[in-house]
Amino acid sequence: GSGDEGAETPGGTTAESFVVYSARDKKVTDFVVEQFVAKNPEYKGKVEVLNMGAQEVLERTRAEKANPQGSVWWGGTQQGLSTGANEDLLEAWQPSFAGTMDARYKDAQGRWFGEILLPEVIMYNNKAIPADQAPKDWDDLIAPQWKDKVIIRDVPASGTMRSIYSAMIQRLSPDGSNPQPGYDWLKKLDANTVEYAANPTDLYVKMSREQGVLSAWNLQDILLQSERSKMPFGYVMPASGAPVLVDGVAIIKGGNSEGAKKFLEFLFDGTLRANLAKDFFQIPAVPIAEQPEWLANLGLKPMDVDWDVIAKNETDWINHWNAEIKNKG
Amino acid sequence: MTAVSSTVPSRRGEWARRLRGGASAAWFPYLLVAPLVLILWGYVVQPMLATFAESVSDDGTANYTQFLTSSGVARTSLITSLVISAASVLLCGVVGVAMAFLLKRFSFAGRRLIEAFILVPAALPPLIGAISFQLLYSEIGILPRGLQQLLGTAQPVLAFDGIAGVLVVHTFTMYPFFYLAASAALAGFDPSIEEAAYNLGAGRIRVWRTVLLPMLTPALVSASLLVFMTSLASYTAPLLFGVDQTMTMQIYINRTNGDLPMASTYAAVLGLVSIAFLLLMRWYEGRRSYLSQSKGVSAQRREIANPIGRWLAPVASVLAALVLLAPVATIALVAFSADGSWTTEVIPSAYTMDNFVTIFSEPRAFEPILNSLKMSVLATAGCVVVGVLIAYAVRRLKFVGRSLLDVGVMIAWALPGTVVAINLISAFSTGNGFSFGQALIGTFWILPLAYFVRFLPLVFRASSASLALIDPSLEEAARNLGASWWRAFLSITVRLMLPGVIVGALLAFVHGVGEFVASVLIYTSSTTPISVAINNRMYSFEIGTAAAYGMLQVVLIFVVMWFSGRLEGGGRAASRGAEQWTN
Amino acid sequence: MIDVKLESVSKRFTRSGEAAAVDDVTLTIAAGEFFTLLGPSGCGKTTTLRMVAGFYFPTAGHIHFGEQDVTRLAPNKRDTGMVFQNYALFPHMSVAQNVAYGLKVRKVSRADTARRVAQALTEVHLDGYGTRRIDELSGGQQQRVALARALVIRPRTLLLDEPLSNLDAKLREETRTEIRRIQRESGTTSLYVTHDQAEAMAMSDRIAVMRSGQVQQIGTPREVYHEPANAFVARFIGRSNVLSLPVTSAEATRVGVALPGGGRVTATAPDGHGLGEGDTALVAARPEHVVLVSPEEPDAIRGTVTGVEFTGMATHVTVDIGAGADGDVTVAAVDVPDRVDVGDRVGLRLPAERLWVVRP
Amino acid sequence: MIDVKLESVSKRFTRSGEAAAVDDVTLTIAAGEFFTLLGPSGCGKTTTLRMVAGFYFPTAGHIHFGEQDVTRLAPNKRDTGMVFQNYALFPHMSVAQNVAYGLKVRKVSRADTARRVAQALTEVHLDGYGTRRIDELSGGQQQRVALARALVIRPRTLLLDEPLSNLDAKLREETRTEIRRIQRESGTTSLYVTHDQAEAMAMSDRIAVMRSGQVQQIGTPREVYHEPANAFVARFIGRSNVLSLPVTSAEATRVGVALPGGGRVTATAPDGHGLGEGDTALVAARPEHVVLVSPEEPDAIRGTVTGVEFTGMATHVTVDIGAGADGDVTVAAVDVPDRVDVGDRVGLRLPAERLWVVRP
Ligand SMILES: Nc1ncnc2c1ncn2[C@@H]1O[C@H](COP(=O)(O)OP(=O)(O)OP(=O)(O)O)[C@@H](O)[C@H]1O
Ligand SMILES: Nc1ncnc2c1ncn2[C@@H]1O[C@H](COP(=O)(O)OP(=O)(O)OP(=O)(O)O)[C@@H](O)[C@H]1O
Ligand SMILES: [Mg+2]
Ligand SMILES: [Mg+2]
Repeated sequence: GSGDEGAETPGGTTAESFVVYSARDKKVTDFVVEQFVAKNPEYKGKVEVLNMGAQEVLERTRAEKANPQGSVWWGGTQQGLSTGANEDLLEAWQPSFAGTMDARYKDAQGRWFGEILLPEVIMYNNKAIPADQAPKDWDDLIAPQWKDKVIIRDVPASGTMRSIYSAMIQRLSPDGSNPQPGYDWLKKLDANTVEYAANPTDLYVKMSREQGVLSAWNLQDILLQSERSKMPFGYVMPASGAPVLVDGVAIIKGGNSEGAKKFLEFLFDGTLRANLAKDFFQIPAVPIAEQPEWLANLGLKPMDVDWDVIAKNETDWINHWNAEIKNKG
Repeated sequence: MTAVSSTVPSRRGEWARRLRGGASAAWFPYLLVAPLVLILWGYVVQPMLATFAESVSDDGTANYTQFLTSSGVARTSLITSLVISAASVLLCGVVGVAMAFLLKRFSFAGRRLIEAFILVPAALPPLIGAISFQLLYSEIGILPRGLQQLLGTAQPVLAFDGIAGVLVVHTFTMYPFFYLAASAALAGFDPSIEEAAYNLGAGRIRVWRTVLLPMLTPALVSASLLVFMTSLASYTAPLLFGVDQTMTMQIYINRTNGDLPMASTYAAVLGLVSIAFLLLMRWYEGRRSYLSQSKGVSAQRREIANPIGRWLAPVASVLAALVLLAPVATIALVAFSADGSWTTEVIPSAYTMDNFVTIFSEPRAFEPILNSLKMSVLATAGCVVVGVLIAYAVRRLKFVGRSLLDVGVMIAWALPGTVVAINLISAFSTGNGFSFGQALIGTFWILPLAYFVRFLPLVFRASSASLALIDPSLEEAARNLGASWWRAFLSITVRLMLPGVIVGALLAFVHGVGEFVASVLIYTSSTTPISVAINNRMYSFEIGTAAAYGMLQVVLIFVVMWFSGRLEGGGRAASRGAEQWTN
Repeated sequence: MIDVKLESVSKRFTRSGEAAAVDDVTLTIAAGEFFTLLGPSGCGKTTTLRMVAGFYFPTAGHIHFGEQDVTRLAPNKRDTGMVFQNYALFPHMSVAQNVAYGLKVRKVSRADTARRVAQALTEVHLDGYGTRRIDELSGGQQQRVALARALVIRPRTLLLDEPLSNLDAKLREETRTEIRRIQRESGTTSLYVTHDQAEAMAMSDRIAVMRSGQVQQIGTPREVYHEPANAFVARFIGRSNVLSLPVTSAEATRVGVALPGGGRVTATAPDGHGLGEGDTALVAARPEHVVLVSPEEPDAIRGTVTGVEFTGMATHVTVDIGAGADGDVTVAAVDVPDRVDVGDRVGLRLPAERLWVVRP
Repeated sequence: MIDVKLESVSKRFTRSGEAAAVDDVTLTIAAGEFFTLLGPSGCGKTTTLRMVAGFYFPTAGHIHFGEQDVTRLAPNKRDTGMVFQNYALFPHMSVAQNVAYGLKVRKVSRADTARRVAQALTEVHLDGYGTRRIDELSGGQQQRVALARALVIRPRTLLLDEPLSNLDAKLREETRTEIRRIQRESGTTSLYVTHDQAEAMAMSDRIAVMRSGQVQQIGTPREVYHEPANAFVARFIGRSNVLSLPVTSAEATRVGVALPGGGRVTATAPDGHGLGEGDTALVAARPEHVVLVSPEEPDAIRGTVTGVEFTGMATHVTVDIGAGADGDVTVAAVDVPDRVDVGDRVGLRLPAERLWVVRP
């Protein structure tokens, strides 16, 4: 209920400075901004990064619609970005890197672009389970032997988990018309689940302290945790494939789009991407020249997921799971 | 009744006379309240109405009918939330009042220190605080695991989970509402009333039940309101303990689902429930008077002979303090333990200073702390000025719409922080009259403003409770001696309210320093508060450094508590209760 | 010169079904006058005082200070000094700070304040108590602080609500002399409430006797005492024996009545008493005027002693004179024959020149 | 039978440099006795009462109830009913609930409670006020509630701290009769504090006069009034004229003194007064015994009237008798010659049989 006279307010577009709303780790943003400024000295001190959760980026962008404060939305799920796009929060454009990007990873109208790919894999505690005994595929997770060994980051409030669970349903019903087999599968998973974790941190703590030893989680974080924080985590690329989520970037309508465009162009710079892949285990959504070792050996097997079907049904499915399946298996 | 009507003078004469009434005139309350109402309307009520409007935007009241159907999530959530809130009020009441009794009625070595510690649980940083509870009491917690090892059982012992876990967290973090309110009231209590009850043969317990507790009603009502509303709007605890059928969880889930009208519906219902509870409490409190009618000022000296009491009190207080400090100790453990060194062990196996080195070696490490300090102090100052005035207006002045004013203030506390922040953004993303035509979004001022709106109820409630125990004839005496209303208000009424005001200000300050959910939506890089800084660490699972940051926050709050304890100690009338219980 | 004027002032508390606490009271107090409100507990004295001070607004009627209508004037603009019945001392200030408050408000210089506070404390016999906390004082000491606080500002109007009730007789007397001295010296108009009738008699220029919110009589102490307007006033002020006696003769200001013992006396009656032969007159006699005589004395009223009460200065003897009259008669005598005891038969004589016919 | 015994009880507040509030007080009160503490404001009466009630512990000394040492017994186990000087009513309860509190504690049945509460309220003239809130009562009404609350439980010991100070004379008299009746009927031992000396005289079996925490004299009202132990008691109880006069002759219980006017009288003296010729004796005379005579009368003490005070029952005339003596003499007279006015020369006669030599 506001914005009567907002058109005249200059807002944040004065000079060239711009604000980035980022759901990326602060280490990543600091690193990237440093490089960006080094390359574009005129932006020294003009790039402001605010770190927050992906959901909060959406909330904030939405709330500020009348007078946008941010220029770049850096880090968000496909669903989140689509929501933003549909609410007319994002600016459509055609960057130079768009051409090399798989159409699945970007918005058709150019309102958002995938930055990194997040394969969702099976995570296990490698102190508790030897690598050879870890489950090999999704269906292994529902085996009775893992009763009370699984910990799941609670689903409804997590974009990642919603995608994984929806993918599990859609896997068994390609057109999404009959979710029942998927529900049954999730019910069995629920039976094996000892606890739902409140947030990623909670998940890591509970995994490391062995309240449960198995989970489904994204590859990047598993690698980061085990390498950086010395967590006892290992991963298994599921035999039937990993749902690959796209995590993207966008330009916020009404912000400083000039600086924002420059920044995004830089974000897809080849060397930068290589560095990010090496140091932060990011899988870029665009092809890059030099892949670090881990990426080259990854053997990523994407699961064939129809995100359109999921987008149509996700709310219903997850609501059903929340009401009828969770803690009832 | 037959009103005696005198000759009606001319209209002008009548007005002139009315205007001359000054602070005791009928129009005075409106004059005093008008700016407050404007502030509330602009900053609180209008945005809340927007929420309501949104909740009925899509399909009318259909969203609301969901709360009436017995099977739906909506209704279960509502009931779960209500149960949790009611239980939290009870538990916090018991713990808080008991602590107040121990610490304010007995004096023993170290009492001061414990008093300074006692607010720390309320000051636990979000997320890291909640996690510390998990590390303590949940299935992976130190306590259950320790017991498991001790007793050699297969499963962790006494692990809290679900609603029980939520209640534990609520009790720990919210009992200070009761503790502070009750101790301020106990200190200002007319001791002769208690003596009269003993004299009539009532035993200690009976005196508590029939005289002290009822006389503490304003304080307890104030604390109950705050605890009830906080529990209702509590998010992290249900999240961590996996109780997802609560109102706040549903708000979050619906927002994630993109069902904004439904989320607003939940928020509106939350508000309505809180208002209903508020009105109920107002009615309950209003039934009786709590103002001592004693002549003169009673001697504060009371003496106890009971040696058990003398020994029991310190022992019990120290035990309680240990339990209360356990979460802080847990954070300290994490802060000093090496990353990855603590997995299945009961307590960490390796210790290090690295986490502190990490934060201090950062160039702008202290900035978030200073930011939080600055913004909280600003907001608290605003809360004190406005809160005290509203408390006075609502309690002492007679005017139409007193209850509405009360509700208007409290509503900001009843709603989840996210909702408040989003409302503020909508209200101030462009300039309007309340911001002097400035767009506050993206400026420094939006954060203190948000804190002000959110924490005003804390100061208001605490002040109001202490005002209920102050004899209005003291202010009359001052006016009679020639003091203007302002002077009498400041030098007498506010001075006597001070214990309550300090309590409110402390609560506001502490909550300001810890505020996260609203801050994260409106902060800018130059106003990054400490909570966001901690959260950024948590986000990248640098739990050690996050805990180290958390420790800094705890220390900051502890220092403030210590000094405010001093401050209060200076105000003799207020806190001289305890010393005199021992001869 | 009229200084304070109450014009048909009424005050009704919202409690439904209650009579007005103050009911159509009209009073005028001259400048410098010492005016006392007397009346039974709960008759509306405090309420009246509070309206004059400005803490209550009259439900009806007007209050004037001199020419100015102050009915709704703010209390701090009235320049009244009030001693509250419950003291209303500031608990967070020391004794001296309490007393100094009004001076500070008036921006009296620091040195002057100190001097005047010290003097005021001396006046109420509290020298040396300046640094005490209020709760370290006895009840009477607190009352004296309240008094000093009101006196020290030398207000235009003093409002004293039982300011001496918790003091001992000795101190009360000294203090009332002090109050009167200050009041006379500074020509302060004073409105005084007391329960002590001797005090009211001794201090007041005029007295208003109230009952259930209404004024019964206004007059000088002697008028109120010796010429009570009605039986209530007669009974209320001092101890009075009010007897209903048959009228035997009636003149303009004298009424003859028949005594129970058989005698006949002529009592003074107010103008327009309207009594005639055969009516019953209410005749008031003060105990100190009733004389205890031998029951054998002719025309004496005979009765049985039902109570003997030693009050120091006098001894009160209560005598039951039988069903025919209103019951008991009290005799106050400085020197009571030691043999008088409960149960004794005694005779009483009523002195004609001290009998007063009162309205019912 | 001794019911309450205070043995060398002292109470010292921690304030440094202060004298003890109660200093080595020893008293015994018999069962059923009505015992009054009298003394100037701040002399330690309330403190003594509070020690008996158990709210203060004596700094030294012991308190016994019968055989039991209660010095440190909890207040609720003492079965005392106290009327607090400041009332200490429960503001969150109605009038009736206040009065019923002690009965509820004693588990009196509901019906009985209702009956007794109603009766107690009637005794203090508050019928119909049961449902009122405390803050809707006048000061005197509050005091009566406090009184009813203490009386209704019929305690073993009644402690009354100025329970009638805010009541008008009429009501005070009625209420004190009521208190005495209840006290006699139930044989309650009572410890009473009052500032009203007439009240103390009228009600008490025995009186203890205190000063600065110390007991000056204990005795029946007549003893204290007519045979004061020292000048302080003489001056404090009632109005007394204490003159220092030269001794002209001395016997065991009689001392002759020279009057300022030239005459000579013989006054009663206490045993072992130790006075001899040439010493100065303090001689006390009550105003009501001093007779106002013409200044021409031989041997009259001559002086100038400095004050005339009408108190209703009597008129007090203060006469300055010159530098030679202690200053003023007060005469109380029921019928003062109307011509006596300030400045008049008058004569005084002291009646030998009413003079009493007191210790300094
Ligand atoms: N809490 C206290 N701290 C220090 N001194 C005190 C305290 N209470 C009373 N006193 C002092 O002790 C003395 C006795 O007080 P107490 O209340 O017993 O007097 P009292 O005889 O009841 O007087 P009053 O007739 O005025 O009520 C007084 O001088 C008083 O100032
Ligand atoms: N706030 C109130 N609400 C309702 N009734 C009240 C209130 N205050 C006083 N009254 C009633 O008004 C009447 C007059 O009260 P007021 O205090 O003027 O009496 P008072 O003459 O001062 O008596 P006292 O001598 O006992 O102090 C009393 O009957 C009292 O009960
Ligand atoms: Mg009164
Ligand atoms: Mg006292």
